[in-house]
Amino acid sequence: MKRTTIPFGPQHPVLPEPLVLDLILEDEKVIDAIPTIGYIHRGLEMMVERVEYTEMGFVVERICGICSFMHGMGYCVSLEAIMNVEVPERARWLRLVWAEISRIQSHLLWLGLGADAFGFENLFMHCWRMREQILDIFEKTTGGRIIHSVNRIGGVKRDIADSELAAILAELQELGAAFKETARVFGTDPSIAHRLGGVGVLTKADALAVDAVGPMVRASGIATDTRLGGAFMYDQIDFEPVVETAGDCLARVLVRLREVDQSIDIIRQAIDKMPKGEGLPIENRPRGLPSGEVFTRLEQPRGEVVYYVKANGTKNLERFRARTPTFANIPAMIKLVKGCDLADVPNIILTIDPCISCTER
Amino acid sequence: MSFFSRSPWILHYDGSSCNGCDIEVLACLTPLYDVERFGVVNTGNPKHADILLVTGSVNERNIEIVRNLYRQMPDPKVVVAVGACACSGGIFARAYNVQGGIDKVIPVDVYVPGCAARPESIIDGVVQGIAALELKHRMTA
Amino acid sequence: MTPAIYALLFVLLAPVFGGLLAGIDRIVSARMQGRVGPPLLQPFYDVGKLLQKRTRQINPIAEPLLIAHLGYMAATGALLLGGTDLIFTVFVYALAALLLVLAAGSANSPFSFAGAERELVVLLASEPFFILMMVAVCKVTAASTFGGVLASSQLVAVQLPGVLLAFVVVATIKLRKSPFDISISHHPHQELVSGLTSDMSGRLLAYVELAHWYESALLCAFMVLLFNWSVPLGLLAFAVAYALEVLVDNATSRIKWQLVLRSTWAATLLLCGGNLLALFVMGR
Amino acid sequence: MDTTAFLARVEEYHRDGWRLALINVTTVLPAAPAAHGAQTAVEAAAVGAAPLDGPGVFEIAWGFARGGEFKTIREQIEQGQSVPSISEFFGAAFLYENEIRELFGINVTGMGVDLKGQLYKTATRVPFSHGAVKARLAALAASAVKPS
Amino acid sequence: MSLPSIVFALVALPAIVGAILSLFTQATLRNAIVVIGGLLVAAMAVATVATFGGADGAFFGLPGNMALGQTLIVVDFGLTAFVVAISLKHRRVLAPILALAQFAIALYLEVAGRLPEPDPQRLFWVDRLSMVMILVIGLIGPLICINAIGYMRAYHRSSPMIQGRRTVFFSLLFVFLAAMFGLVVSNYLPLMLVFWEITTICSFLLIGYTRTDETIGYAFRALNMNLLGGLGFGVAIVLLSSQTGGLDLAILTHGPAAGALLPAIALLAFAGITKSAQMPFSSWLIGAMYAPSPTSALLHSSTMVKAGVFLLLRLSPAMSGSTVGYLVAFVGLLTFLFVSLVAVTEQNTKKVLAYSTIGSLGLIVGCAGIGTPELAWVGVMIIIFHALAKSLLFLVIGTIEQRLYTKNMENLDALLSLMPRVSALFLIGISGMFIAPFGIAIAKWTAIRAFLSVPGPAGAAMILIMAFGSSLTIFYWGKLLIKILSARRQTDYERSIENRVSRYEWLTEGALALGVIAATACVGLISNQVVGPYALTAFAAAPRVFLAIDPAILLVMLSATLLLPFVAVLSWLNPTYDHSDFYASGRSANVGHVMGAALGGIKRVTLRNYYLDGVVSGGLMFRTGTVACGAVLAAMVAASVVIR
Repeated sequence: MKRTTIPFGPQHPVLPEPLVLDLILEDEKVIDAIPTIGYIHRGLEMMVERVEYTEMGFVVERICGICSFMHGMGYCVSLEAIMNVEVPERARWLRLVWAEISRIQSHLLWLGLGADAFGFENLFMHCWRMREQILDIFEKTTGGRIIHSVNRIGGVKRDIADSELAAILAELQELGAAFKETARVFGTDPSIAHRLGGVGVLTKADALAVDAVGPMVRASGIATDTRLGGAFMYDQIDFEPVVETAGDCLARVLVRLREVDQSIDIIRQAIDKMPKGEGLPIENRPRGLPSGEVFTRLEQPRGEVVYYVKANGTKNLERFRARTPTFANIPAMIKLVKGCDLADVPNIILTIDPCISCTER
Repeated sequence: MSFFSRSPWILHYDGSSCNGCDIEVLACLTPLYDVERFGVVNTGNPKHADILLVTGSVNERNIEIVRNLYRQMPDPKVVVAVGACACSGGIFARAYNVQGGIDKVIPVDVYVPGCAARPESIIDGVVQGIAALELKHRMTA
Repeated sequence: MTPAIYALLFVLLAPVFGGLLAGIDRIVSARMQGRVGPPLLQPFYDVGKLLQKRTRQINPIAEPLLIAHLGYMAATGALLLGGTDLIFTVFVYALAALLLVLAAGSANSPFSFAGAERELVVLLASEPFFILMMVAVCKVTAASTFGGVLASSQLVAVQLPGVLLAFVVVATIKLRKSPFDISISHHPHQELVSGLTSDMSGRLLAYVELAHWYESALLCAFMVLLFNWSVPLGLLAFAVAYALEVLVDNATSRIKWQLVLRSTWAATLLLCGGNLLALFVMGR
Repeated sequence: MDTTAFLARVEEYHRDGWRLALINVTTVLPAAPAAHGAQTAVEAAAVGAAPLDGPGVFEIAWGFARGGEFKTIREQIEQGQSVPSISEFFGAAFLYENEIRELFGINVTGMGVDLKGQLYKTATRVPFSHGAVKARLAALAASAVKPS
Repeated sequence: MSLPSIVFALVALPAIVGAILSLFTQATLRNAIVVIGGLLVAAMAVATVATFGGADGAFFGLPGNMALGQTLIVVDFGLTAFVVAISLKHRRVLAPILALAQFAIALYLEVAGRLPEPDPQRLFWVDRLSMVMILVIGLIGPLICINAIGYMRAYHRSSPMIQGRRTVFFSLLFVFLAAMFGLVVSNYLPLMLVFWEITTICSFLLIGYTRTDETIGYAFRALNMNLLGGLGFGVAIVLLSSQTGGLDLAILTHGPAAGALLPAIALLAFAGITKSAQMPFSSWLIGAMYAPSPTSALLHSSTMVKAGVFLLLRLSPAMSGSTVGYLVAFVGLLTFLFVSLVAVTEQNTKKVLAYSTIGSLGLIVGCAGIGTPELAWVGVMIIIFHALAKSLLFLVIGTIEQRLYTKNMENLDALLSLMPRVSALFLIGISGMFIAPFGIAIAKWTAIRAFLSVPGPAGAAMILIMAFGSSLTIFYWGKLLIKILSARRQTDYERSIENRVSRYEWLTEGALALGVIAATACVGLISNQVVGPYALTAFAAAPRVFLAIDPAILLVMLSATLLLPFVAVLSWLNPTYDHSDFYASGRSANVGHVMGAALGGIKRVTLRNYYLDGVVSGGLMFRTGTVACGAVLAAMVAASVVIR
């Protein structure tokens, strides 16, 4: 029997990135969805052959323009582990602060895109307006809006003055208060509930079966968060992973909404606990050439990222590999898209918070 | 002056960009930059667009897509390469799957530098694109 | 003035009205979103540009269908004001709407086709209301033409509160506003890309836009029918209703076609049908 | 590699509630460039093609995570050998497995979802095969020694 | 020639042609007889109307001293014997019981002498409605017969498994026309019943033409339901036989019926409802879709179902204002609503056409039941325009089916590219069914206006049904239009498809298409000269305006619509015409109708219409409609007895 085929992507306004799906429809019910990626694959991992390890961090930052801080940090942390560098405490705290700010930035960006996908342009605009404030903080403290290049192997390039940290915290808390109103709309608007509630339900069992990560699984009732591992000063922070149980698109939105608040709170704790003062050390330069290998895991806005770095005693790494969260979440997305409505497809794709350039590198 | 300068509709396509320039293109539409003040609309459809904004480089796979989108745009049309990757391939120029800047496939009218390109530069690029559009319109009219 | 002059005025002035309305709409929406928004005359610039642009056609039948769409949309208003039977104008209106569906469907391509099918669904959702509304207006006033209704001493809106409410709901479809903008959206981030107009370019798109302006003016004329005792009051009521539409547009997401159909049919059946039933039972 | 024993271990991880965190492959060239006193691969390649001659191996790591724990199964295979798919236990493995087949040319038997070489569809076919890596390094070396 | 003799000639001519056809098996000769016979019938129909002129009506009897009663019994016996024999052959029980019951009634009336002697000068009645029917039958019927020459040739070529019995087939088509002519000129009810039963038997044989188990099943379903209606007709005659002048249709229906007449009127209406395939008896017409397309064209347009609505329109003045009438109207209107709901979920094109027929007939039934001059006007208008458009549609869909080998409307996409001329005919047919300047839309509009004056909740309910039902028709016709009105590049093979359509089909379908356009252009004339005067005469009403709009507006709209193809051609020939491929997220290929597939390679574009899955269930709607209309029908019969 005849069915409609909708070529969803690579150029499709719902998702600025080139994700490709062939949607096979009856009316608007998705009978089958044939996915593919590869429109954005650059071959970034091969760059280790030509870029020396000291500069590879700049390449790694450009895996993705949304998670660039975390990627840079992950790379430096990996090299620090291989080269046994002790990073000064203040630098570690500063990394945590930036990481959490970047999580807020990413979530706001995503919430806006998600709202636009289900036709709520107003929310999109408001989320992105708030996101600009975060970008201003980044620009003030690192010099870049998108690509920050503030991480170094052994520490960070810049310090943030204590007074400025306090100002940032105040600004974030103010933003958090304003964000409450936006979050209320997401959580209570009936038309949003119609579009997201009960749509794309990933059960707890399914979430485990497809090895999904991040907010995706937390929305399905699994309290997992790489930050709980305690590395990168998170052991000194008091926080609980945000968990929702419904597993639908709405739950995934709610998880991210609450994580914005959570991140602001984590930043507060970090600024509270970090050693204060002018001129504290923020960088320990490593010596020699790296040799050895390491697996590094950390929690990005989209979930757990795993880096593998292998060095063989030369200036060039032998292997760098990043398994990004979206890579782990794509099987879940494919599973959810089958059987939904055409109108649900953007919501399902977006609620996994896809980052295709992360995925394909 | 024709209506082209007052109503430039854009189409954004993400080649193999890292998302950096993409989100800056989107940011242009949002309250802080609000390019709709100049009549700019993000159409999402080549058949409606006057200006093609491409971010990221071309690779084996998306080269056909870029060509197709450009072909589907009705004349007069202008291409703006946004960011280092779209201009030249940028930091990834030598990666095995990157073929280079957008000008490898389609004629580029305006190059917007930056990694990532800042919204101000993108808006500036679009404004220069409008001038090119106006010129092309006058040449064909 | 004779009805023929009203008809002519509609054909000439409705685009101005519709274009300005669209311009105001875009500014108000932008302000609600914390933006400045485009100039007031932006819709005219857009259509002007579209007419100046080269048109790439996907087949030779889309253009005649769109010209007919535009023509019939203008004709609907002209017939309405020109004193033709009210219920008949609804039939012409449906034909005008259908022609847009056919023009989009003729592209035989995925997004246009899906847009056309969705438009057919919203046509199905909205059509009963317009028939019922005209029937109700005719029933209340015992007139069958625009002039007759305006001349009637019966206050239509007072006797048709249900119809008035249902009008506000269903007009959302025709004004292509969220939550019912499923087949074509003023915002690009739609799962159907541009829906109906995905394969139209240049002047074809301009026809669609112009026809939409005529449609806005037509809906305004419908509102005047409901407030038949004073034309300025009818215009004011339309302005209030339109402001409400813009507000709702900015405060809701786009809903799915199933709910569009169910909710508008429910509104039509309960509000409009109930109102009509009351009229018939009371024997007016 | 011992396929049966390998799959038994994978099954054990699956049973014990581990999650597949990644499958990584490293292309190991015949001799590490460092052995020749070179500081970079390019320098090594410039010293002469000799160190790059001979068959290389692929190091494959299946990484599993459970909470904060992380464990790997490591195997080394030679070019042309195949590895079994673990998608029977970890359904999400298909993406990794398609990827390593496309990028490294390692044949994975019994994949859950076979994307038939359409995942990345790279310009350079099998860009991380030993041959491709060697060719890139050689070209890099040639351009490096060329007087500019 | 005098009017009576030309009317007798009109009834006899097709019967004679049918008899001659049954003698010749040679194809060329048969084709010649069909064409010549068909043209003669058409000429005779026109001659009849010309002879009738502008009179209000005329009554006449049989020439000479024919013993009508005995003749009728003999024919009745023959029909009954035939039904019993064929039922025994196929081991069916219900049909012979119904047939025997009806024969028993006839025999009882005749033997017991209960049948009052009819007025010998009032056996036949012709008026404007008869003339409309004669034109519909006499012009459209022969075209269908001629069309069938080409269709059946292709049909037997594409389905070699089916045993060819074309001799019987063509013979039956003409006999059917004869019976219909007889039916529409009868005034004496027992006489009409005989013609009524002949049409039942003819349709039974035509539906079962292919003699497969499936079609035999459908044929018997049609037979059972129509015999049931015939039985109702018979019982009505029994009830009327005791009334003075009761068996005289013109007297029976000259004004609102009351008292003892009502149950008989109700039973006659029941018969009309079965014949016009209203719910709960719709399934027989759907089953009839499995017969060759000319059969469908004939059953749907000029014969069979039209006999049902013809009878109901005749009864309309009698039902006017009564509860029985209202309930009959609701059977029709509810049928219209429910079959429209079913039609939106149907993929089989012929079935969509069938549901549309049932819906249109439902509207006529609705109009007839209320019984006002306006609604009678609407009913006759729908008969005219529906017969033209629907016969065209069935013939066209038959032509398409035999060339594209598909019944599914999903496979008709880009028909305009594949078969442009056939598509044009198809489009005219569909436009005739629902688009504004064309007749049925005008009729629907007038119906809505007329329902406005129906008082009380019934009026509101009728308006609601009209509003929702009309919208549903826009939806299902719109879907079909989208499929046809789409374009793509064809292969050489596809380009040649249309060349295989026979001359017979081109001429007949072309003539019908012209008919649709001409009738639309002349809608004012038809209204003023024929249908309006009929309605006024039938209801003895004062003159009034039926078409509440200047026909010039309709003419302008029609011309504008007909101009569109020329605009398309002009645009195509314009040197600045710039072709572009379609938008497919950047994946379309500039050659052919394909796009890049996700996993490499290319993919044909496939598009499927929406069927409101999950919102409307066709099966459920059909069952609900059947139950609802069954209940209303039962209430109608009960009301006729209880309320009187």
